[in-house]
Amino acid sequence: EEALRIGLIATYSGPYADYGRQFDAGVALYLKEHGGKIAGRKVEIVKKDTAGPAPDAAKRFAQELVVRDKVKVLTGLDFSPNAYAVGAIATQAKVPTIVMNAASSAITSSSPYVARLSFTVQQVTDPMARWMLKQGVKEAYTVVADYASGQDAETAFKKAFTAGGGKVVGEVRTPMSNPDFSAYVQRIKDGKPQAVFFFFPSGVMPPAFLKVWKERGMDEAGIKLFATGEATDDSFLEATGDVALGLVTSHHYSYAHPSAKNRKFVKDFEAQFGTAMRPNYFAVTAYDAMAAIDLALAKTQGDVSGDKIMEALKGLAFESPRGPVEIDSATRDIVQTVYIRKTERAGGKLVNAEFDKFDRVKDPAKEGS
Amino acid sequence: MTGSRTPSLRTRGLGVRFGAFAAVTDVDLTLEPGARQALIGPNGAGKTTLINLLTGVLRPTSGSIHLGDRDITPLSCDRRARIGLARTFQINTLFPSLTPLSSIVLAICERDGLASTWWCPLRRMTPVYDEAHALLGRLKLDALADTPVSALAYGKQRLLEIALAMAAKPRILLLDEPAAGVPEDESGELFEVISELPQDISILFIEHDMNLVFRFSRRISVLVSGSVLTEGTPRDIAANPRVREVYLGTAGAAHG
Amino acid sequence: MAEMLAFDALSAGYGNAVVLDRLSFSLNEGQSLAVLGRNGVGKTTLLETLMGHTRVMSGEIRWRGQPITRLAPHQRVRAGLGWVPQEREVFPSLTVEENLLVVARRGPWNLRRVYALFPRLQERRGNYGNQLSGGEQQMLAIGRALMTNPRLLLLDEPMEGLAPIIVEELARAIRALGEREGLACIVVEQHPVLALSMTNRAIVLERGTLVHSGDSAGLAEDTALLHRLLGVGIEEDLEVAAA
Amino acid sequence: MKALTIPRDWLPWVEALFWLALACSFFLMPDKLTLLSQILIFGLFAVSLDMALGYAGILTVGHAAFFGMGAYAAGLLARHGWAEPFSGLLLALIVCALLGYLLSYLVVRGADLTRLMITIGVCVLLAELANRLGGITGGTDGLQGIEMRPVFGRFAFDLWGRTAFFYSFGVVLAMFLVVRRVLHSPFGLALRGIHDSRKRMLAIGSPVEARLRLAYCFSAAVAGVAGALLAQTTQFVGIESIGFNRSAEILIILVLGGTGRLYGGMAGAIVYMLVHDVFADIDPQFWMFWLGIFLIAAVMLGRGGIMGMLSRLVATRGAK
Amino acid sequence: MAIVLFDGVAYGMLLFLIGVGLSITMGLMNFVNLAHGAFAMAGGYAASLAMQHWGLGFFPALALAFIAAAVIGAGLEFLFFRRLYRSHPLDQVLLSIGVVFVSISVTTYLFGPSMQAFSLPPSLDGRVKLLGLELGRYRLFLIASGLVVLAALLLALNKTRYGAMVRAAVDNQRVAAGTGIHVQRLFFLTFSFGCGLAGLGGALSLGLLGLEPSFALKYLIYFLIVVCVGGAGTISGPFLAALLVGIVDVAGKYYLPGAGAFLVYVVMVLTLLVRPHGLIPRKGLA
Ligand SMILES: Nc1ncnc2c1ncn2[C@@H]1O[C@H](COP(=O)(O)OP(=O)(O)OP(=O)(O)O)[C@@H](O)[C@H]1O
Ligand SMILES: Nc1ncnc2c1ncn2[C@@H]1O[C@H](COP(=O)(O)OP(=O)(O)OP(=O)(O)O)[C@@H](O)[C@H]1O
Ligand SMILES: CC(C)C[C@H](N)C(=O)O
Ligand SMILES: [Mg+2]
Ligand SMILES: [Mg+2]
Repeated sequence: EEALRIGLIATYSGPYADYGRQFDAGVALYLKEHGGKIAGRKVEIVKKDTAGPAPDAAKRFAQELVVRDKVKVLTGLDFSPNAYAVGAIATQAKVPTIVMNAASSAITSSSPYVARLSFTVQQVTDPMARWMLKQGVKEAYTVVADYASGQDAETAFKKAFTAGGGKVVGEVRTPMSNPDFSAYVQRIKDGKPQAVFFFFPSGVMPPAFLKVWKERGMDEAGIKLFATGEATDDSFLEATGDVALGLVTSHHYSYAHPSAKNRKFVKDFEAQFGTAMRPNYFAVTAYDAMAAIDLALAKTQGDVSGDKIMEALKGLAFESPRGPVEIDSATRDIVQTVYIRKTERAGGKLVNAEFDKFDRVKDPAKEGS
Repeated sequence: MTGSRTPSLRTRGLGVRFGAFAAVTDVDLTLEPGARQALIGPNGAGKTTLINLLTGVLRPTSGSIHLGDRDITPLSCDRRARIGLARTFQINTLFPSLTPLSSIVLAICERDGLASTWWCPLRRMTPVYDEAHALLGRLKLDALADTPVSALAYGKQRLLEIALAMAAKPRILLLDEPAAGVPEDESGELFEVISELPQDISILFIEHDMNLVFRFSRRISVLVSGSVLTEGTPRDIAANPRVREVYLGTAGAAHG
Repeated sequence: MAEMLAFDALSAGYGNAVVLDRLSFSLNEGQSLAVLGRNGVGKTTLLETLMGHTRVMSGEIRWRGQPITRLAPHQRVRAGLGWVPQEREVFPSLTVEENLLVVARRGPWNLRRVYALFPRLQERRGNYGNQLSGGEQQMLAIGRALMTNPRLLLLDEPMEGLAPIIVEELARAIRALGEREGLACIVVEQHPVLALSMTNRAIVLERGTLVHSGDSAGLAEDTALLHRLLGVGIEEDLEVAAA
Repeated sequence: MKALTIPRDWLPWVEALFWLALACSFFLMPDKLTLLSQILIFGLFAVSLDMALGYAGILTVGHAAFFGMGAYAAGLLARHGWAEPFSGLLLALIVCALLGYLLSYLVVRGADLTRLMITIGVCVLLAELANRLGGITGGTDGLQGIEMRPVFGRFAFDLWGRTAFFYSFGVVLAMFLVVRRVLHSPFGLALRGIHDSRKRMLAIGSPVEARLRLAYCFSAAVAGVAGALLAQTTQFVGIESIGFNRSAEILIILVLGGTGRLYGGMAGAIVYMLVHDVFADIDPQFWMFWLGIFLIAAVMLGRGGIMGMLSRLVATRGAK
Repeated sequence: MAIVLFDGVAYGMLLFLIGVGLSITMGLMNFVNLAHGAFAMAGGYAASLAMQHWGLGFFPALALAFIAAAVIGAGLEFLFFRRLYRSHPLDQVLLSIGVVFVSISVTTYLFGPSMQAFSLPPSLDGRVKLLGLELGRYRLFLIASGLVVLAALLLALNKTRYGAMVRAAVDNQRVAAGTGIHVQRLFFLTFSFGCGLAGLGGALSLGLLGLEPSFALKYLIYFLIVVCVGGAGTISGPFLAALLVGIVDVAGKYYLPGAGAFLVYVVMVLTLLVRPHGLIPRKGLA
């Protein structure tokens, strides 16, 4: 029988090469566990590298994958612009597209053939704001990276925080290339807010920010710090080092998630790829994306037509290493648990230890709209 | 010379300083129409600097320059060139990657205001090419018309310097050591060509070769330490003991 | 007398173009040479070849008994060649003094002596290379070559752009150097009479080949030959040099 | 190495052959049409850069400012209801010509490094502006929701990229012919003159700065058209279109092809993007390594890029 | 506010330290060396790995970073760069970009795409009270290092014949060789030295910037700003430019956080419009 071809558009090279590596690992792990097959068919993954945000290339790859490589499903998609650009092809070619990361809310609304298994920025930000309120935080200062996701985080935070009676006392957007955060941190220090919420994409920005935070003695000054889970991305956590200790973050996945399913996932992952690389939220979504395709094809009984698969994906619910997940049948976006975690040292490793959670969180940006 | 004609080019109290160093001070220079005037003086006297002032490469720190009745002091280099002031450079300043032919074509186009034409192909401009060929022929460069300038021997490049200046059909021609590096027989010919230019063109040339200076100039200005030491006919200059002392040495003897 | 420099059937040029065509001549210790010829015959190329800046296709150059055809330019300077390039090519981003000091090598020539030869340079010692008049650059190029304390000075049209009075002084100085200190030179000149008056021997080139080789004095005397070789109307020139 | 010599009269035929071959790639690589369109578009972009860099001698690493501006102009026009393709191109052309003319006042003065930094600065500032005006441009998420009307009202942009290919081919060829004409005009010669010696140009009475401003304005307009083409054929505008990285990439493409040679931009785009595509397909993680080696090899083997190498292999002879 | 000024100066020093090598290879030697970041990265990796795996102290690691980058620079100079000194700057762009691509892939291959862990030695961690201000020790250390490097370079390049020889050889290689300068060796040493400085800067930046394979390209604009705004070919120019950028950036972000990324570039463009040859133009270039 002919192999089932899946197109994986991601970043394999350049500054964000880690994303593609995590995707690959998640996909490979799922396939290995299932004997290289999905719904009884051998699977062939065709990879395309966008080397970062590059919508024109992403769109070209999607088109080639559909027209030339005859893939039945498109997936990957770490950056939102890439996902938006691919969405148009998905609509035109009626190819189901499963977003493995891109976190801009409107991606799923842009095409009926797109479903998302990752998260939206708003989805993880909103619980953080609510949790902070619960802890008695009344005033917060926001710091976000100045790009679409950062702006989304800022808006979502402000909305949830003020709705719950909190007050945003200051906000700042930092440029994407910003080697030194001393000015921003100093400004916060002089403003003495009760707490700070920040959103930075995972990578070099969070550690740079945290280093200055520590250097300025912000904790001693009594200013509390909160963030979304990108700040303590498991991929970068060890390299970030002790400056991350004690930071409270909200996210949908931690490698230290204490469920049986996750323990097995991590164990298998380490067996396969060693301990140098930790599975992070990219890997788990990639793993889940395969599971979703598998389950959907089981529902359609192997029918790979786009409409059938999309129909099958809607309302699909299953147990992921991160906990229970479900694809909202109306929005094709994910519904999942968002955890509140604290960075701790356990067994000599830095981990995000979960200690509180919000169940069945939908993308708040689409609520009521 | 009839005093009634307005001079072509006239400077008043012209001077320029480089920091504390006054390279040219208070120069009043007059160039009559049809002049064949030499500018001589010791090395570093300020001759090239003076030409740079006249052509607008340098801005004077004092004084003014008039072309006919017009004060051209504030005009830029290229404006001055377009109203008829052409020059050659002491150190070759050519278009190394063009050929002599296209260099001249370019100069003619700029002169005729064609060089901003972007819609018409060059090769349709036959009259320009004909003129360029004729000019190259006059300077015996026609055989090299299509050799890249960078591969020309030094002497040929000197000739091209002059050809470029002549292509502009100037009213005033300023030549900075035009014959430097040109062999003697050819430098003679070169100056013949120059002196045969229409009589309404005024020529000022710098030259250290006294044979040429005394043969071709009708008037000589001597510049020393940035100011005019004296001015006069070749005979006067050759006889001037100060000039001999600071510049000519014994070289003027033959022309005395 | 011992041979100082010899070209042995040397062909050289740029890229694929042959400019010097199987050129042979030799020069004895202490002798000076005038290289004459019209524009573009390869005089500069000869000097550049001697300095190692062209492509040698065949033949050999011997300097004091050793073949130097394959030596790098800076090694030739160390072996005793001092070069004054035709277009002066002083270093624009160095001051006059730096231009001189940067190439200085041990020997009788030093800053003081160069300044004594060209007082004008001392006056302008703080100017950068591109803030000099043409003639000052020429002086600097010569001074710079002297600072390398060569045994053989290669002068490519050294008098170009110099005031007559300086030309006289310089010609006298070079002659004196040869006589008193044994500093030989090869002079390329457009003014044959001047060049011949400064040298012992002369060669005339035509399109890269040797068409005459002999005594400078003899050639200077033979007006007809000069005229035939170079086409120069030399009468006036003679007067200049003789004066 | 002996150069192959061809008579100069043949050159136009060689050029025609080149374009014919490009057109034929439609049949030779039918499933790579989108890549081919993008090669054409980047080729045009590189040619526009060549006008500024290779001909006018303005060292710029900020040309994506115009490419991106053209893309946004065409994208926004389509997005706001006027989705006819050619009017988008025209708008991009006009907007970028104006922008280019304005910016030329900053750029034509000064030395090479100054221009380099000013162009980078302006480009980064525009990119930052596009990011700030997220409400209009979509910020880093990109400008979505562009739906172009069919070309000539007949040929809709299809999934296979056929219409996109022919549309791009036609527009790129037309623009290229205009550029070619400009560079073969007296104005083009003046640019080469300025490139060689600004001082001499001034001395023959050339208003050098005005010439350069015009060239820069031309170049900006062509870059804008290229950007608009990309926006229209992908029906999306990413903020990357206007950034420093794209400026740098196009510079690499042009230099690889050879500057100041008219076909350098096209040759560079073809080679760079095909090589990139092949390497990235073979090795999605480390194609950069092979591409790097390729670039190093290209410089070591032949200076002056691909066209430089070609011109050493193939000489022309005959009348002018 | 003094602390803002201090932070700005410290940040400027960092920019100076990682950019100054480029003012040697590009400013002084006129080689458009866009691979500067790759050499800085090499130094950074050398230092960070040596500290992690060999337990080397921070200061010996700095020396190692210099040496490692210089050796790599020397090797590449010997293989590639020396063949292009006289080429068109754009060929140099292509070569150095090729080197950057390769260096990014190689580091990704060897050390993975993600960030290197690094922690400061205790002696440089934390703050000290000085003149009533709480100053970061590491920032103080950066300022001191910057001043030392500045002084050393000024002495080496302006007061010795070496600097003049480099300038002469850059002005005119043919004539420099023809007047006895061993251009090839001179360039080899100078280029390696510039790369070594880059490596040192890369290692010194570890305390503030994250080190990952894209380091090679990420800060390129900053290096270029420092060298070009400062004035290519001088040392004090880039120093001033780095300080200017550092102070403008930090103060701008403190007082006008909304201006964000705009400020530095606006200031850069304005500075260049006012001083087209940089803050301290190199002498002798018309
Ligand atoms: N930019 C500058 N800065 C400082 N001094 C300068 C500059 N340009 C020229 N000078 C000096 O000005 C003086 C006049 O130079 P100029 O070139 O006019 O001399 P010249 O009369 O043409 O001499 P020559 O006959 O040698 O060509 C020289 O002493 C020179 O050193
Ligand atoms: N870089 C070069 N590339 C190619 N050909 C060259 C190059 N330089 C010189 N030539 C050619 O070599 C020949 C000899 O030139 P050379 O400069 O040696 O002549 P010359 O006798 O010194 O002339 P001049 O009296 O004009 O200085 C000329 O025909 C010239 O065109
Ligand atoms: C990988 C992340 C930086 C991607 C980002 N959240 C986006 O959606 O564009
Ligand atoms: Mg002069
Ligand atoms: Mg010569």
